[in-house]
Amino acid sequence: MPEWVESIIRVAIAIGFVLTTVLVLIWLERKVIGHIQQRLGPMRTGFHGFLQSPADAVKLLVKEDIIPAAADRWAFQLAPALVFVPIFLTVVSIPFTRTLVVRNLDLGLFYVFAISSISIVGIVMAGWASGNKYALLGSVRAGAQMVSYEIPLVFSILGVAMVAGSLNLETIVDAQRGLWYIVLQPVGMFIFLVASLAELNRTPFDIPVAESEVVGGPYVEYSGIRWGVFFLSEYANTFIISALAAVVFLAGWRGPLLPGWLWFLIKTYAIILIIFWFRATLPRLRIDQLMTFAWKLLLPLAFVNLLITGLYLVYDWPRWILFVASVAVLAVASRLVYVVGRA
Amino acid sequence: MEVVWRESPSLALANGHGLYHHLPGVITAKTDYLFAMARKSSLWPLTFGLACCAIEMIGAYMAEHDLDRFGVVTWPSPRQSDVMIIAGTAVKKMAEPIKLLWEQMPLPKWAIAMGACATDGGPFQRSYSTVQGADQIIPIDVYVPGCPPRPQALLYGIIKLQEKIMAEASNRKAAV
Amino acid sequence: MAESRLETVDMFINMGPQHPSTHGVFRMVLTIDGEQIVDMKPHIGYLHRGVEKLAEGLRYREVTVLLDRTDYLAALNNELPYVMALEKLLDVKVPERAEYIRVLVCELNRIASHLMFYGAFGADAGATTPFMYAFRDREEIQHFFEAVTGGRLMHNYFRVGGVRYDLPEDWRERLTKLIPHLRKGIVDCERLLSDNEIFLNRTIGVGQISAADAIDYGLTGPNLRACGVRLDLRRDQPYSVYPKLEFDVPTRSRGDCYDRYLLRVEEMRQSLRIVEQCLEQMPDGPSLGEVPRVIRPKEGEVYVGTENPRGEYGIYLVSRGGDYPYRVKVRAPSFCNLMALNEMMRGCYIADCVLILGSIDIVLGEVDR
Amino acid sequence: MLGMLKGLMTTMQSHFRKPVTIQYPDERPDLPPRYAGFPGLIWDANVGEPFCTGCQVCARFCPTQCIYVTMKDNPKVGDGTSKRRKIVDEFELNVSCCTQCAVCVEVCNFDAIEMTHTFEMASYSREQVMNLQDMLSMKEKGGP
Repeated sequence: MPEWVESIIRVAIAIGFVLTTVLVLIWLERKVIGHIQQRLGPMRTGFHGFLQSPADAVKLLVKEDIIPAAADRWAFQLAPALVFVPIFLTVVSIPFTRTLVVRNLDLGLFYVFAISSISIVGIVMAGWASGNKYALLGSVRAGAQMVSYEIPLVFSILGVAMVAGSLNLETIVDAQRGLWYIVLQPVGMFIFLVASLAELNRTPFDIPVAESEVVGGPYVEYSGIRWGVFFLSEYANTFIISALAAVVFLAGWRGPLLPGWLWFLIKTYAIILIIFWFRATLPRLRIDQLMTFAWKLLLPLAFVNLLITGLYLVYDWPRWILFVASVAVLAVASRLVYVVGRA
Repeated sequence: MEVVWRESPSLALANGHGLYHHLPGVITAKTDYLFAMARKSSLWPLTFGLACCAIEMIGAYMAEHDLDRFGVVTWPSPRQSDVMIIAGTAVKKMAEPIKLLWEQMPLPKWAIAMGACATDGGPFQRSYSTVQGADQIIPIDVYVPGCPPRPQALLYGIIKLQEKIMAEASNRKAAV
Repeated sequence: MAESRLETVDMFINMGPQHPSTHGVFRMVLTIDGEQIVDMKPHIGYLHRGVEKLAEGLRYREVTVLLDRTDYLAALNNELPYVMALEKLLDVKVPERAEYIRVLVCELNRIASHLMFYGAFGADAGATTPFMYAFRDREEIQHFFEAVTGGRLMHNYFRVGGVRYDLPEDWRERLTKLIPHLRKGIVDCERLLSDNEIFLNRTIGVGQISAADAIDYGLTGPNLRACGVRLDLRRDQPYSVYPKLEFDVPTRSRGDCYDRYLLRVEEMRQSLRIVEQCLEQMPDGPSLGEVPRVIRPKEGEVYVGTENPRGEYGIYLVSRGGDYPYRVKVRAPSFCNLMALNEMMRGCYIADCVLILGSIDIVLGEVDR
Repeated sequence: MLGMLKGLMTTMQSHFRKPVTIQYPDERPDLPPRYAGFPGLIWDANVGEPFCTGCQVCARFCPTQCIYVTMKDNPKVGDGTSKRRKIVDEFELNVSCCTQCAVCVEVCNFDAIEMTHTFEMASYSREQVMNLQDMLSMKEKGGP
């Protein structure tokens, strides 16, 4: 088989997998949040509502597609694609197992962050093109939020790259033989999760799409499948960020007994469930508090983490020192959350 | 009681353009059925309460009745919703916004009038400022009487609406 | 080179009448500078149903049907001042058991109303689960109401000279089951929000109003008590059997969103205390006194104000003889509380304005009537 | 952070509690005897006619005027089987504007009308008028 045919097959499988995952995730979220709220979630479409998300998808497909008169036609139509494509491009370099990967890039980590931050353009475009004030407000919020959180996100992952000595995701997983990086880099993991929640527009950082404030933010004027694409990319993004966290901090497919892909899925879904759990519990921050949190707390914290990791590498400290130092930093930071937040 | 319904004009419109007329009848009938199944299982109402009935409508979304079981979840924007549940009194000042919201919803769309006020004025029938029934403003598919109807009554109304959606699909199938 | 100056223009945002967090059909026209609110103009009247005018065309007995629907979250609390006013006009004596039943259901309704506030406030703050938990407990109260009055939301239960039905036979079992359930529910609610740092950051110091301003604007109820003014008609203008019952009137000092929220949670506890006392002290006897079959009060006018979950709900009733009331004027607490909205909102963020509106807990049915 | 953890623990705990949902079309709600659904007429089984004499008190006192009643001479009076001299001829209830306030039950002098447990009255048309037969069968429709 020529190489290009193989690549196409791999890409098709990866995209198909992500699309199915998204359908499962939407169903899972409704079920999990339902049970947290002591109700049942979808029950009547298929067994325990299993066909709920396919039904939603088909319905959105055959729904009328409205382009408002006040909208900028071109930008309005282009925006969903601009959100959707980068997210699927990132799938390319996520290793599910050592062999189950579309293309193992040497700069895999760099590639993922570089590509996924493009999607913000689509969101801002959607908000601006809609010709709606709520959409505009939402997209301005989204822009501000994504730009600020991109920085701590990248810095948090830099510590891992330093310890592993590579940006290749496969090498990073291999380097976690015996010891997962969640132990060596708890601060990194914490910042990564918090910042990625903000990247994903999820509670408690769902400010751009806040239902009770800006009525769905940038997507307020979208209907039918165009809106469905936004919805889909949001969940695809959730999956990819969780998968990335599983690869970088939880040693991806590594684990005893069970096959690699299963370990990978278990770890990914554990992180996804935590995200759902947060969503069902926490209220939302205000935009200025969000900025304060990013610039005054997360960013310095990421720098401290980098500093400690650097010292550890330069002076060749034993591993436990890195662990203890990181935990100490986290403890101080958790106190600071309160102090800085009130300021 | 005799059951009479009129086909939702919105549905006819939504199916009446594009490829639909060029496909053989067998295929359209099958797809109609599939689409109707999908539509009835994911009726997304607009977050929109007018008066007292809104409380019972909210109650229907909550844990004890859980409309989510039917795939019904609310969306704040009319662009993403399929059903408008008019829960409460539509007064004359509100009539214009209701109409606007209805027109902003994409096809196919349905409307449920919940409560006596939305059905035909109810306790405020003789008032100078209310619209005597929401069907004076927009076409209503299912009327749920009661003042206010208990959440289960609304659930029954939604089941009725699902039946209607399926019946419309099979009516068309019979016509083919 | 001439410096190009960017011109900034204030943006107008129209919030409502259909907006997920305007608690009904309320419309605010916000003038915003970035995310900050420069000015706010409220528009009401989207639920003006002409209750007061309609009441003039109904017999005395039927008016409660309409009053139920003014403040639809606390229907029983609205019936109370009306029947009390009518009793004053007719000089009817109410049996003690009836008074206790009234207080019992009114306090339960207060809890139901505050639970609704709690849920909606949580939803405004962006948390979805409080709403579900609040309604889980509210539903239990409604089951009790169903057994007592026959209605879930609209009761039409109070009558001149007493209440319509006596309590059902199994009310003690139902109530003894309900009280611990509610107690646990309130603890759940508190654990979810009251200490949450995000919630604290969102609400403390937001929408602050001083006690003097609050009095000037005519605020009543929890909104006033949150500013530190200890005014509760149940205690200061005692009516019904409240003097015989023991309860505290909680106050807070800051007068911001958080205080208004905490105060209502505390009030739920106090109401539960009253309910428990009613359960213990419930006397035997008739539940409906001697009432003339045809209600035809003598000429006169009377004002009765009672403590609604939202503040002072007053009925001004004028009779010119005959079967129909000449005038039924409602003093609506939400309407008066809404006056202070502009004062609270100036200078805050859009996200705050949603919270502030939620925290003063308006019911549009009563604002517009 | 502690406050947030408290909240997280609360939601986690309730995740493992039993859902409180009543699955409505499959499970019926447990309605207390006093629950006021829509009104229905009561059948006097001893005589074989409704209790209602068509006296129109309910029609007069109904706040929304959704009741229409007429009376006629009772044919059974002649043969001595019934003591009611007048009996209901037509009874119409406009369901769509009934407010379930139970004023009609309260004012009825013959205890001929009561609030049944029927609440499933959703329909596709606005004019939903119950005639005498419907009113008499309300009770069977929705339970006691």
